Amino acid sequence: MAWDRNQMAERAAQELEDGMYVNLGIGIPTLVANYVGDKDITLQSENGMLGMGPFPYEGEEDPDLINAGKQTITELNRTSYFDSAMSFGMIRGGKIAAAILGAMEVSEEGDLANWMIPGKLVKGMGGAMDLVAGVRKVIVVMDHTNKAGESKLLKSCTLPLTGKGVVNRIITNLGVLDVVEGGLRIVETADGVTEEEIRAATDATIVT
Amino acid sequence: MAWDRNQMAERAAQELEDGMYVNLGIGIPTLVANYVGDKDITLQSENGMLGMGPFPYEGEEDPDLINAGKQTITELNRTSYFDSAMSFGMIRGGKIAAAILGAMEVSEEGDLANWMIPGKLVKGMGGAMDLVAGVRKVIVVMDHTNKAGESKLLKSCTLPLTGKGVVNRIITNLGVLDVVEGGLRIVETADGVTEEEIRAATDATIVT
Amino acid sequence: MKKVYDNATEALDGLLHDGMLIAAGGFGLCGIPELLISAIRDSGVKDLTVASNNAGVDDFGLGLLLETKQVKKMMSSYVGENAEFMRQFLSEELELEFNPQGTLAERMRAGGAGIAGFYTKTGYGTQIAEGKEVKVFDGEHYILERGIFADLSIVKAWKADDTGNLVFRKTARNFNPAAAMCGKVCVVEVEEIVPRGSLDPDCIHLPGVYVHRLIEGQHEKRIEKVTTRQREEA
Amino acid sequence: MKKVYDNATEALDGLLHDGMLIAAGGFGLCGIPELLISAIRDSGVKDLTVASNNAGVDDFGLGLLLETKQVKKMMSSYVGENAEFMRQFLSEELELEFNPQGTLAERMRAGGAGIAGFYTKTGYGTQIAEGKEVKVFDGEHYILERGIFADLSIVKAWKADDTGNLVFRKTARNFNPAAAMCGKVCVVEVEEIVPRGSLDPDCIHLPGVYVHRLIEGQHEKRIEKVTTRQREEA
Repeated sequence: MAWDRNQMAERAAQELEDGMYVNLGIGIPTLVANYVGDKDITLQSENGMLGMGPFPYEGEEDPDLINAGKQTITELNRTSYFDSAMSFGMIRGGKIAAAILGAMEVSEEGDLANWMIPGKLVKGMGGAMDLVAGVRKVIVVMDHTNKAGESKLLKSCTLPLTGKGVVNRIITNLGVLDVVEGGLRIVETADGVTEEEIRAATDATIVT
Repeated sequence: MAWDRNQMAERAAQELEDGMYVNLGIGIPTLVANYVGDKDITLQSENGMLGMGPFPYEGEEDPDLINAGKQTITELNRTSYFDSAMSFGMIRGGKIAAAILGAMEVSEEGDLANWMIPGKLVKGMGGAMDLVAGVRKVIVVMDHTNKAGESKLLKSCTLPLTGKGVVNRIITNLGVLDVVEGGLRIVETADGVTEEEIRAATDATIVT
Repeated sequence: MKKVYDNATEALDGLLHDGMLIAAGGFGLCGIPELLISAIRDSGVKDLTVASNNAGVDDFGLGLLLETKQVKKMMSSYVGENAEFMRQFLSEELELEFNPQGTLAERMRAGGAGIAGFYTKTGYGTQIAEGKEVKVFDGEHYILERGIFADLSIVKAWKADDTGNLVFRKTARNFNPAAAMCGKVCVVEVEEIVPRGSLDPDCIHLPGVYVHRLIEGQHEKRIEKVTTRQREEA
Repeated sequence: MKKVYDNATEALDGLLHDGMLIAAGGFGLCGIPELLISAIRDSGVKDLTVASNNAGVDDFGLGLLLETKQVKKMMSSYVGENAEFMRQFLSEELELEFNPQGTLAERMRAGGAGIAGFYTKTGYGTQIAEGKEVKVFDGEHYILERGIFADLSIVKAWKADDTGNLVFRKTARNFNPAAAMCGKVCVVEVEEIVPRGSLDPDCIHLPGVYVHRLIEGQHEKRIEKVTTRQREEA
């Protein structure tokens, strides 16, 4: 029984500690906000906001208040707004404790690819290159394999990189892996998943 | 009859045009503000203010409101405050139209020295190096000669430089000179002062 | 010195020429200079290079200038949500210089602050770093990025006084201050021009020294993705 | 995560060590972290390097740490108005690294923004440029200046909420935001801690992410040069 999207998000939320300022990427990472519980977490939206609140009630959407995924959001009583230069200043300057991001591929050396598939799909890196270069801890949350059943944890990435040697921890539907000297180390397996199943689904070197 | 301090300031004020943002240094340059008349001039104080007003009335001094010379001042209805990084960003970025500064020495190539006399006097450059490197026009206002009667307009400066090739125009008690190809050019003489008197009091090359 | 103009066309008069570099504020459709963009489209100026985080959507924001093929090159971090942008890029009708979002913001600020170049870790070891100088500081690799010096900045703010002091609102601030700083000339559109002295001088986000021309106008302020939550029943 | 401490001594507990680099906000005696400076003096920590625009006056501000010889080196733009500072420098008791004022502010901001170095025209051709890399961009000479990464930032703001969001007042803002950014740890003193939600989120000058510890206290706020004008008679 691998984890589903919500269980992955719940597991990722365990990475967050009281008092942290955190940036959550689009997709599963966004769900992490639902699982922080009592912890005092401040969410950064890299388009210029700290203290991101939940979606607004219908009819209360404000076109001047969106997150980095362009969704309408709300503010909290701790919220501050600032411009993009300051926003990425705090990201590059290491003031943001952690980023939780999705990925297309991660290599055993912590390389991350998540911004384009040459000739097919071009999203752009947005703020991801700055985030992985700047925040103190980079946590990737993604499915362990792609739709074709191929491992997304590779010996080396095949797609253009977002960052080189930047990923610290990977949370997949099968478990949790850390980037360590020589490859990836299995930290935890999802309920009912064995280390052997993770090894079988992983192209990257697993070290013990 | 050479110009006195106030006449030099009055002459310097003629350099200012409607709509300009201007930085005035300490000493005679500060007096320039008294002679702008109807012109719409906004004064910058490089410690973080645009729209510097006059000194406060007695009893209305505010310790949080000083100019770059540490004097108490007031605000106007156009005033804005900002931090030192932004303040010098606008200076280096060429947003300030002109700086009017005092000097110890100016060379015929537009070099400026006004921040220290080795072994004797150390003031520090403060914001002067940034101003002369960044603003669009640098105007020096100073006496033509020092207390020993020696020219302050030199072939080359003897004191540590504030900026190299940065001065555009020099207003002294004897007249107005521009830094041009090959030396200084006399633009104007003070009332009753002859070009010959200026030449005699000037060590720098005078070109015609 | 009158900074206030009647409308976008007048405010841009004499400033547009083919092949120019324009820096635009805004993020997605939030805080974009929509009136100035429309006036630029109507002017017919072409071969533009536009530095902007993204290009709006197909039929709003900078997407309007892509639709009319007035843009030769974009300097952006993000293409997503604009099908025409991606199509023109993939078919090589449009040049695209990818900039990481923070690098783009910092490059604009740098240009406006007289910083010709700076060293950042962002993008080291990626294709963004190709052809750029790499330097090691304290054992870490940094790449050299250049300041952007634009011919024109187009900016959207919330309020201004007639000296051009600007206030932005919530996340509509985004790239606007940095874009404003890096232009030789900066034209700003606001929702309201207020009397001098009615803005708190401690809360002016961008001082008037950065602003050359100014218009007030009606803004559509379209929302790209409306997301809401259910109201709990009492 | 409690950021609010009872007093300056407690707020600095565990953060001070001999030989450390401290970045201090303030300009002259305006906006200086006077409570933290006194607590640092009382701690007896020594061989400090202090990055600060100037050093206050002989008996107030950073002048207090010069008086006790706790400072080994200053990184400053201005010595004037502090006779003891000039005396210690000229007698070589004190190391002094002159930084143009704007370069100092930008170096602090750069350190806080993950920028290892930047190219500025300021100081080219002067003794400030000695030993620094020179690069030509678009025909102009620029020198390479490095970001400052301090062990500790000491900062004075006007108001804060308990999450550390800061508001400054008038020209007391000066170097405080940049100094706050460049420290591994940033300790702030304010005149008033206000409830969450009472600061306008659009007017927060420095977000709480930059602030690690916070105290409220009474400030002397001495004026260096009182200058006034005559009240016109009615």
